[in-house]
Amino acid sequence: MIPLWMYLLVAAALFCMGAYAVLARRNAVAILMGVELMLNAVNINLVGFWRYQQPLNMAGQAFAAFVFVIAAAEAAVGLAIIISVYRQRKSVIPDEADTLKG
Amino acid sequence: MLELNVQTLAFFVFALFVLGGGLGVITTRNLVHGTLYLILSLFGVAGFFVLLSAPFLAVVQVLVYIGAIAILIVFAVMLTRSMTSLHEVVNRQWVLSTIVAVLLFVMLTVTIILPVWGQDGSLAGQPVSEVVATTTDLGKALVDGNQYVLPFEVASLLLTAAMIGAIVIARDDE
Amino acid sequence: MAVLNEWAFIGVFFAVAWVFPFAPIFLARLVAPRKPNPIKQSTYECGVETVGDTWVQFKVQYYIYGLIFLVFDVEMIFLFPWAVAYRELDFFAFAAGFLFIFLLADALIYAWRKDALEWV
Amino acid sequence: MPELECAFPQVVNNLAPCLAQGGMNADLANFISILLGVVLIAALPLATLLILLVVERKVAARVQDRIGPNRVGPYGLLQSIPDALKMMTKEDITPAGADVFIYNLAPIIAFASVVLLWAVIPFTPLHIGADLSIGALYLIAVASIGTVKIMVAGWSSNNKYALLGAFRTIAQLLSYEVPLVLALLIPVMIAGTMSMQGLVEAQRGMWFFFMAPVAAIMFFIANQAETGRAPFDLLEAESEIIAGYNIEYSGFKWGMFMAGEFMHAFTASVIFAVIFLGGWIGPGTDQLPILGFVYLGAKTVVVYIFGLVLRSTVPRVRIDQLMSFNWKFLVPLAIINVLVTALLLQVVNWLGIAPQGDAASDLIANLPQTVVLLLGNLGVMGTVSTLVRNMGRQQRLADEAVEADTEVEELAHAAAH
Repeated sequence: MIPLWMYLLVAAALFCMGAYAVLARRNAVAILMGVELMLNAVNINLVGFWRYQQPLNMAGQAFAAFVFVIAAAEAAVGLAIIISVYRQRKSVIPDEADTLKG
Repeated sequence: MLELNVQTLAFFVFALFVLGGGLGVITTRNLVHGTLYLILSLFGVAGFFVLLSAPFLAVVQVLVYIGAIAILIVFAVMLTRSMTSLHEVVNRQWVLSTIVAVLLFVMLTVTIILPVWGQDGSLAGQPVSEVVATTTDLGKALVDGNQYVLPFEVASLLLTAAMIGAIVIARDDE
Repeated sequence: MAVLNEWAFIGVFFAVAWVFPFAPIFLARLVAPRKPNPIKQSTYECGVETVGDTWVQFKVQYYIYGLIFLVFDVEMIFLFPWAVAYRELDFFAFAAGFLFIFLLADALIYAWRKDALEWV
Repeated sequence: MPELECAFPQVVNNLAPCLAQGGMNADLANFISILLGVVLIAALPLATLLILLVVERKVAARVQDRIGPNRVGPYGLLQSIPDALKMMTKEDITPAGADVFIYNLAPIIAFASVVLLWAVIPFTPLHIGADLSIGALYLIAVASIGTVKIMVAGWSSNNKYALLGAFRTIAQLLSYEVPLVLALLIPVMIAGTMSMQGLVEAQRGMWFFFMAPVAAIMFFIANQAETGRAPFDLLEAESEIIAGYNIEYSGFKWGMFMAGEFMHAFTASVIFAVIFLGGWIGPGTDQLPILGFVYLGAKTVVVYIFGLVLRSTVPRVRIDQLMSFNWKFLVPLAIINVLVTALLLQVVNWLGIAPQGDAASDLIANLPQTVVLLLGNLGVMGTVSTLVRNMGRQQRLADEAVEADTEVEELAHAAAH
């Protein structure tokens, strides 16, 4: 089988891509996509370690399932905020949404 | 060294999907294309889950990410018209961000590679057993009072809260 | 290994499935006439010139439906393992599942009360 | 390794070991057998498609008191061939401003996503593409790829109608996927497995249609909506959004969307037959597995024809009615149905009437739990129909009151003049 470290390496690369998108992209939707990439990298790691270290313990799969929930909730609320901010300010660029007053 | 078989081939194909899709997401100007790249990347991750003997998660990955989250992202892109209104892809701190991301990657690579450095590469990190827990086991664990029943309920609560919150935020109240 | 063989089948299926629609489209490309001109290629709108940007702004209601769907979809991650194991489980599992579904039904009732389910 | 008999009928089921026995590399033999299986199974829906196109039009014609296609071949049975040829020679127009790569990708996804469903359909006890442990979820996951094709087609056409149509279609598909999945949960719960072969095996004693009629009917309705059939064909509401998301497509690309749609409707019937009507179950399948094809085919045809007749008789619903029907009726009902079935299964457990071991494939041994489940389902149906009737009556009375009021006002108005 493929050694574990190769999965981890791909996951690390994916995580860094996500991190770059979050830090550097200007569009809020793109930032959210970056977050999704990072969460997926986490999931690869969780399932990888589960398969290679503890395949009979359900922790890895259960945690991966909970990560799905987090990802869904984050996407739902995050995109709702983006839509709402766009309505108020006609902009999807977080740098420009700099007042706390709505 | 790595033996060349179907599994290895599949791994590299999926790795190509994952990383190629990821690259697309971070570079593309058009956000609808970005979503398609995201779908490609997440499809690759689903392939990884199959190779890691977690078919249930693989299918759920397709169901949730490609069937729901990607569609939601496209809805948001269309609702905000953000694929046409942007001229710059990156913000002012992109140089710094690149440095941070690359450094992070180097650091992670070193941490991952160091423990297996010098060992026989094909042995490093082989699975401890061929027997793998099934979906039924996952179902049992999720409602087992000693295992995950509390997170199980909390997940439901979180989803409910997210849905109510998102409806309140997104709706037009004027 | 037998299990992975099943998935190898699915993998090959994914690789081959797109050939079936691609082949006739490709054949048609060889056979069919191709004489494009600007009028033929213009956007179809019942004979009228199309006005403005195609990507007009959409109603937020689409997003709300997508959102409720997403929540129910994620719920499946937990309900399917629960259902598969259900016959081997006791009444506690029913109670846990009941609470889980009940909490989500709450969200649906909220959306209903707030008229978020209406097509406006 | 034991000697295998590699004569004609056996070689079909043991191709890989037989090839390996002939001295071929094991991996290569395996690959060839898989590839052959894939091609065979993918060719099946394509072959049925040619028949479907005629059947569809013939049945619709008969329902509407017409004859239907009757020129090509006996009774017009070969009509699909000139249709395909005509489509092939049509000019293929790419609209200006379209996103060309994605525009061409969409019809391919549309067709492939339906063909992919056939990978997990069990035809006989022996013949199935891949008996995945999560087969039932695989069906849902592949079907959800279908929404991507619509989004992609609508967006890349650079046409307002296409985009609007795509959005409406996606809203419909997403909405109806919820009751579909919740209905699918119930057979999974009763059978205790998601493998398609396992789901069929679990129906040896009793079809799930009788154990869970509410889920079956809901699954059928949601499937009609998912495939854009019967009262739910808003995807191509010609009078409103001029054919919707695929408006800019022409020639064979358009043909792929249509073929995909026809095939999806048929595939949905197959899936219904497999999950609720016992699939290949029938007398004599143990001795002669190939009979399973016949049984599955017969069951499928019944479901399919029913859908066709429904399609050509009922009028199209409005989109707000469509959404209300789903979110305010089907989804709550599906949730209640899941809870009721879960409770009933606990009751079955508690009474100890669930058939054990070999008895599971026995009709008599299955009767007690079937009766419990059926009564529960009938209870749900009765309660729901009473509720709906009462609400409908109240609504009607309220409407009539309003109407009477306006009439009185109009009369008073007229009298004043």
